Amino acid sequence: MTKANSTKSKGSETKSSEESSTARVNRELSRRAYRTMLEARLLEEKLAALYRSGKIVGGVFLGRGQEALSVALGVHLRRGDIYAPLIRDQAGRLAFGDTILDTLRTYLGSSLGSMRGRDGNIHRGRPSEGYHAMISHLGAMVSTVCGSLVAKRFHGEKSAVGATCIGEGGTSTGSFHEGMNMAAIENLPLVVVVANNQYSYSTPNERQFACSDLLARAAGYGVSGHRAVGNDLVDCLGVIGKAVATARRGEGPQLVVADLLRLVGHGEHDDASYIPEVMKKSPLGRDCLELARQSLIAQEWLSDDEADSWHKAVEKEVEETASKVLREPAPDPSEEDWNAFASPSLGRNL
Amino acid sequence: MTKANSTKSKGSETKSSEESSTARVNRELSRRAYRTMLEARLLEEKLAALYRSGKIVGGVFLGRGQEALSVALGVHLRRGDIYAPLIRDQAGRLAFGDTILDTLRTYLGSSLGSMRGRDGNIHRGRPSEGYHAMISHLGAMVSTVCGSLVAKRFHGEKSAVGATCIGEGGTSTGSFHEGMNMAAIENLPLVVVVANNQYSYSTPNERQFACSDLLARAAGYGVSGHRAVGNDLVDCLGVIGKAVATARRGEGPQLVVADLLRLVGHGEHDDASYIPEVMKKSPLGRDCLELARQSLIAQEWLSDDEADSWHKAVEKEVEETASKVLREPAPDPSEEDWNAFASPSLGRNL
Amino acid sequence: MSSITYLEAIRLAQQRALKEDPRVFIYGQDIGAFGGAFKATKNLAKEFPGRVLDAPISEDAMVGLAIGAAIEGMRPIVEMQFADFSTCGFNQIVNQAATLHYRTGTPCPIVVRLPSGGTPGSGPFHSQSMEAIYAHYPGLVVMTPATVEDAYTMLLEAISIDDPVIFCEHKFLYYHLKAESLPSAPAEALPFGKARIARPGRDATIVAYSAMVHEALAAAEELVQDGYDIEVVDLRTVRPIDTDTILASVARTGRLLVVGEAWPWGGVASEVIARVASEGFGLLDAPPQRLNAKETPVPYHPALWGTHRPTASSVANSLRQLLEL
Amino acid sequence: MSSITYLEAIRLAQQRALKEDPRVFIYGQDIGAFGGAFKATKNLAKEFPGRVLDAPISEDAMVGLAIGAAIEGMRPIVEMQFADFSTCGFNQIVNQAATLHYRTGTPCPIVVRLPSGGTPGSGPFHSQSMEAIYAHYPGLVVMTPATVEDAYTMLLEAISIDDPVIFCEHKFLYYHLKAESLPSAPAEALPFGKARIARPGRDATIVAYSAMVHEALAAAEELVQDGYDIEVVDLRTVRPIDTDTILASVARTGRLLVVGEAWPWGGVASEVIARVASEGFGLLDAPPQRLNAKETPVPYHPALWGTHRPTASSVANSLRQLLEL
Ligand SMILES: Cc1ncc(C[n+]2csc(CCOP(=O)(O)OP(=O)(O)O)c2C)c(N)n1
Ligand SMILES: Cc1ncc(C[n+]2csc(CCOP(=O)(O)OP(=O)(O)O)c2C)c(N)n1
Ligand SMILES: [Mg+2]
Ligand SMILES: [Mg+2]
Repeated sequence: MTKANSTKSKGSETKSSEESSTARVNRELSRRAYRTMLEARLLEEKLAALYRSGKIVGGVFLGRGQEALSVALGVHLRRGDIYAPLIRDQAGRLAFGDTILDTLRTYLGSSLGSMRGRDGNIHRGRPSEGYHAMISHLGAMVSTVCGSLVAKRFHGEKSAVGATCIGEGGTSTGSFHEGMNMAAIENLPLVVVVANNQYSYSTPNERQFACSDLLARAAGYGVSGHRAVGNDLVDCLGVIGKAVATARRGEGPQLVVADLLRLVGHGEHDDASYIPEVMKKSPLGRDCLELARQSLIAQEWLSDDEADSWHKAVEKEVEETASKVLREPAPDPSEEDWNAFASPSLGRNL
Repeated sequence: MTKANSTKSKGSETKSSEESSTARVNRELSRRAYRTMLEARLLEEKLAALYRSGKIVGGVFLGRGQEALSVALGVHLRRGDIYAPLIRDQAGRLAFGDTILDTLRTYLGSSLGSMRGRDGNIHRGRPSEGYHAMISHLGAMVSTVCGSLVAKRFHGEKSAVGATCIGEGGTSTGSFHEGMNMAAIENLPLVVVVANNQYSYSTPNERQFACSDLLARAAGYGVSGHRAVGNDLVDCLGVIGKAVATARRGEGPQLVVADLLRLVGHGEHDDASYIPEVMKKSPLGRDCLELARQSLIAQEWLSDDEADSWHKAVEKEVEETASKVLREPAPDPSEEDWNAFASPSLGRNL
Repeated sequence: MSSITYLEAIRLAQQRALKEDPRVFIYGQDIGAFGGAFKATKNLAKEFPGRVLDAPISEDAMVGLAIGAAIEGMRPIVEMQFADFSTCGFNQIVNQAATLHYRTGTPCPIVVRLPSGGTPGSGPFHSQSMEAIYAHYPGLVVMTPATVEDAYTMLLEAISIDDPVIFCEHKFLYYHLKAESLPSAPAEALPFGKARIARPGRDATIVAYSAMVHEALAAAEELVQDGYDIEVVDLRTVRPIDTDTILASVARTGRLLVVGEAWPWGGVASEVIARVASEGFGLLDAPPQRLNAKETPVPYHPALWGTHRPTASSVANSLRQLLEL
Repeated sequence: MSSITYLEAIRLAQQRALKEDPRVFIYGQDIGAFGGAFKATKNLAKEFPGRVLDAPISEDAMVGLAIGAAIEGMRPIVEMQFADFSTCGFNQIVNQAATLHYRTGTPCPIVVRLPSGGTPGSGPFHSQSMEAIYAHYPGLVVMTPATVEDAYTMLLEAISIDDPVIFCEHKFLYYHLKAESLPSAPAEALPFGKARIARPGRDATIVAYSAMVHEALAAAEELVQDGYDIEVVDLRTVRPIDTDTILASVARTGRLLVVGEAWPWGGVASEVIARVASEGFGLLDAPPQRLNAKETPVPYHPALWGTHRPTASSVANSLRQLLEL
C-alpha cells in the first residue's frame, strides 16, 4: 500500500527517498510533502466537523500544527519499510500510503474500512503491509517495530527501515525505554521521532521530565540524536531524511527530537486553554502549514495559484469521500462471528 | 533499627554521616565499613555452606566482590532514611541496621525472622522502619523509594534521603526508567547506585545495553551523575558520600555508576563459567575486601592483628548465630491465618 | 445540592478525604490544574495545593510511588486515566501492593481508581473492565460501585481501609447517574463488603455490579409484564464477594443469573456461579446462568459495542430462558 | 532415548521447531550460550546460530519484539525467566498480542513460555501460576501441559498455530517427570484443545491440569483403598476448555472436584464449575467442589508452601468430603 515512491497527482517525478535523503531536500519531495500536509489538515478539519455534528462517536485526536514533522517521516519511508504512526500522524500516514477514504471509513466505523468498525480513529493500520495499527498504550509500538525489523533481518532484507513517532509524554513510559534500549542492542535501522509539543494532554513538560533536553537521552541509549525544528517543513525533511538514510545504511537507531506545538486540543473535546497565549504566539506556535506554503513559494517551488488549486482539489476530495463513506454500511452485529482467534478450529470452543 | 549512627563495637566514635560525606572519608567510617564488609562476606560464606548442605532451600544470591560498593551506600544512610537494597547488598543491609541474626532467620525461614518464613533470602526488609523489602521484579523499588520520599516531603521531613541499588541489567527495565524520570521531576533526594558487574546473570553487557557508558543516562533524566571504582572502598565511600550529601542538601536525584565484578555465580547454583578468566584477572576482578584491608592497613587505620581478630570475632558470631537459628522453630502452617488482608474484617470473607 | 452525578460523588469523596485526612493525596495524569480527563478532581488542586499532583505517563512508577508513600503513612489515591492503562502498572499492583502486608506485616493502604467499562466509540483500549484480573490476587480489595451513593461512600471507605483497593468506577455511569443527595457518612451506607438487594423479587435472582446493575434492573422491570418478580443483587465489591447475601437471595428465588460486563472466562459471573454451585447447590431449582461480554476485544462501533456488552434486553432474554429451565 | 524429562521435551520441541521451520526463533534472558535459567534452550544457540537470542531485562519489549516479528511472518518464542515476570510484559500480551487479529485481521503467532508454578523455597515471586489471568482475555490460547509427551507435542502445536499462545510449563515437573520416548508427530497426540482422561473412573471426576494432574492421580490411587474409583481429567489447555469432555465425565460420575494450583478467585476451577453448573446441572449428584491454593502470596518456607498448594492428601480429603455430599 505504500505510495511513498509513487508519483500520483501530487508532483511530477519524485526522486527515490534514498537520494533525497542524502543531503539536500529536493523540490519534488517538498511539494509532495506540502500537498500531503494539506490533505491531512483538511481531512482533519472534516473529522472535527463530523465529530461536532455527532457523526463520529468516541474521540477525535488531531495533528494540527504537527503535519510538517509527521509528513517528513512519512515521505522518507518506502515500500517494505515499517511505520507505526501515533496520535498526531495523519500527515505521515497519508504520506506512507494511507488514504483519505480509509481514514474516514475508520473514524466513521464503516464496515468497508480496514478496521471494519472493530477499532477506530487513530488505532488503524494494515500491519501485514508494514503499517502498524497502534494500541493506545504509549510506548508499546517502539518494540513492536523493532520486532518487525528483526524479522526483516532474518529474511535478509537489508535496506528496510522502521519508524515510529511518539510525543514527549510517551517518552516517560517504561515501554519507550525498553524499546529504545533493545533497538540499540540489536543495532536496528529504527527511526524514532519525538514530537515535543510541550504538553501531554494538559501536562506541561516540567511535570513530564526534568532533563534540559530530551535529545540527551540518545547518548544514554547509544543511538544517534538529531534535532529538527518541528514546524519547519524544510528542516524536518532534511533532518529526518538524514536520520532515515543513516538508519538505512545500517548505522543503527536514530532518535529525532523536534519542538513544536499542537494547534488544537488534545482531542476535539479539549480547548487547550491550559496552553498559555504567550506560548501560542511564540515561534513554537507558528503554523507549519502556513510556513511551508510561504517557504515553497519563496523558493518558487510552488505558486500561489497552484497552492490554492491544491487546496480546492483536496477540499473537494475530502468532502466527496466523506459523503460517500457516510452512506456506507455500518458493521452488522449479527454478521460478526464474535471470535478473536485466528485459528479456524478455535471458533466454537472458547 | 538503623544503626548507621550508632557506635557499637565496630569502631570508636563515628562522626555523623552528614559530616563524613562532605569531603574526606574519615578513618572511623572506613573502619566501620570494612568491618561490615567482613561481616557480609563471612555471613554469605555461611549462607553458601548452608545452601550446599541443603539447609537453605530455594536460591542463595550473594554479593561477594560487591561489598565495598554496597557498604558505602549503607554507611552513609542514617535513621529516618529510606533504603531499598537489591540482590547483592548484604553489606549495605548490615550497615543500615539489618542483622546477621535476621539474615539467617530469613534464609532459613525461621518463624522468628522478620519475614516469618513467608518470604526469604534477599526479599527481606522492615518497610515500616524505612528498610524496604524488595520484590523480585527488577526496577520496581526505584519508584517505591520515590513514594516514601514524597511522603517525607508531605511530613515536612527535609533531611532524609532515599537510596536503592540496582544491577546494570536492571537498568533495562521500564520500571527503572519511570522511577528515575519521576524522581527527577519531583526533585527527590534519591540516590541510585548502579552496580555494573558486567553481567546480568549470564548476559554480558553487549546484550544488555549499547551506550558506551551507563552514566550517560544521568543527563537524559536530568540528574547528577557520579562514577565510583566499584571494588575500591575508599573511592566508593567518597563518591557515594558525596552523592548522598548532595541529595540530602536538596539538590535532587543522584545516579552513581560503578564498574566491578561479582566474584561468585549469579546464585549459588551457578559457577559463572561464562565470565572469561581474563576479565576475572583484570583490575575489575580484584577482591574489594582484600583491597580494603590493604588500604586501611597502608593508611594505618587498621592493623593486621586487629583485622585478624575482627575476622575471628565475626566468624564466631556468624557460626553461633547460625547454630541458634537452625534450632529455631519453622513456621507452623496450622497456625497461619492464610489471610493476605490487613483489615481485620476481611479475614473471613474473601 | 440539587442533583449529584456519580462522577461528582467521586470528586466530592476525594474532596472530603483531602479535607479530613492530611494523609491523603492524589496522583495521576492531568489531574492537577486540569482536573482530570473526566474532571473527577476538578478544582481539587486549587483547593488543596500540593496534594493533587500531575504524574508523568508512567503507570508502573505511579503505583510504585503510591506504595512507597503508603509505607510511610500516607493514603495515596492513584487515578489511572483509563482502567485499560493500569496494565502498565499491573506489576506494582499485583506483586508489590497485594503482597506487602502478607510478606512484611506493613499495610499498603493505597487506592487505585480505574475509570472502567464501555461507552460508545471508545474501542478496545478505553473500555475495559478489569475487576476480575485484580480480584484474582489475594490481598487486593476490588470495589465496583453501581450507584451515586456507593461511589461516594465506598470511595471514602476505600481510602480509609488498610488494604490496597482497586476502585472500578464506571465511565458510563459518570454522567448518566444522578442522586439528590449523598449520605453524610460511610456509616450510613451498608457495611464494607456487603451486597445490596437493589430490587427484591421472588422468581429469580440477578447478581450484577457496576453498570450492569442498571441493565439488570431494567430487565427486571421488563419482566414485570411477563408476570415475573425478579430480585437484583448489587455486589458492590467483587473482592470480597458477599456470598451470604447471594445465597440468601437464591434461597428465596431458586434461580440465578449473573451478569458481568467483562469477559466470561474467570470473571465475576464465573466466580459467583462457582460459589453458589458449591455452597448453595440445593437452593437451585435450575442451572445457574451467566451473561457476559462477547469473546472479543471491546469493539469501537457503537452498534457492535451495543451487542458486545449485556444490555437490558439481552439480560431480559437470558432471564426468560432461565425461567423456562 | 532412554529417559526424557519434561524439561528436555520442551528443549527438544524447540530444537525440532528451529530445525523444521525457518520462521522460528527464540528470545529470552540468558537463553543463548547459557541455555536458559532452567536449561530449556541448552545448546540451541550453538546449533542454530543467530536464532536463539539473549534479551535484555525488558519483558514488555521482549513481547513487543515478538509481536512485531510475528507480523512480518516469523514464529517467535519468548521465554520468560519465570512466569512471575510476565507481569512486566502483561500489557503487550493482553492489549497487543491478544487483540491484533480481531482488530486488524493480521494473526499474531507468538508463543510466550512461562515457567510456572511452585517449588520449595521459591517464594512469592518465583512460584506463580498465571494461567487464569491470561485465559480471561479473548484471543489468547493458554496451554498447561501435565505430561512429558504433552510438553513436547503441545509446544510444537503452540508454535504452529496462528494465535498467540501462553505456554504454562510447570517448573516442578521439569525434572520430576520422565517418559521413555516422545511421539514423533503432534498428530499422534490428542487434537488441539482436547482434554484427556488421565484415569478412568466411576465415582467422581477430578478435573485438573499441569502439576495438579499428578496430585489428583495420587489422590485417586489413595481412594482405591476406600473402594472408590475416581476419574481424572487433564484439561491440557485451559483456554479453550474442553467442556464436552468434562461434561461427559461428569455424566458418568455425577460428582466433580476441580483442582488448581493458582488462587481460587476467577481461576480455572471457578470457570470449570461455572460451566458444568450452567451446562451440566442435571448431571450432578452433588455440589461441585474446588480446591485451590490458599488465599495468600505463595510462601517461601517449604512447610508453608506444602500447605499453601493442593497436594495428593488435600485432594484426597476434598474427594472424601465430596463423596459424602
Ligand atoms: C500508557 C498510557 N497511559 C496513559 C495514556 C492516556 N493518554 C493518551 S494521550 C496522552 C498524552 C500523550 O502525550 P504525548 O506523548 O506528549 O503526546 P501528544 O498528545 O502531546 O501528542 C495520555 C496521557 C496512554 N495512551 N497510554
Ligand atoms: C523484571 C525481571 N525480569 C527478570 C528477572 C530475573 N532476574 C533476576 S536477577 C537477573 C539478572 C540481574 O542482573 P543485574 O541487574 O545486572 O544484577 P546482578 O545480578 O548482576 O547483580 C534476572 C534476569 C527479574 N528479577 N526481574
Ligand atoms: Mg506532547
Ligand atoms: Mg549485573
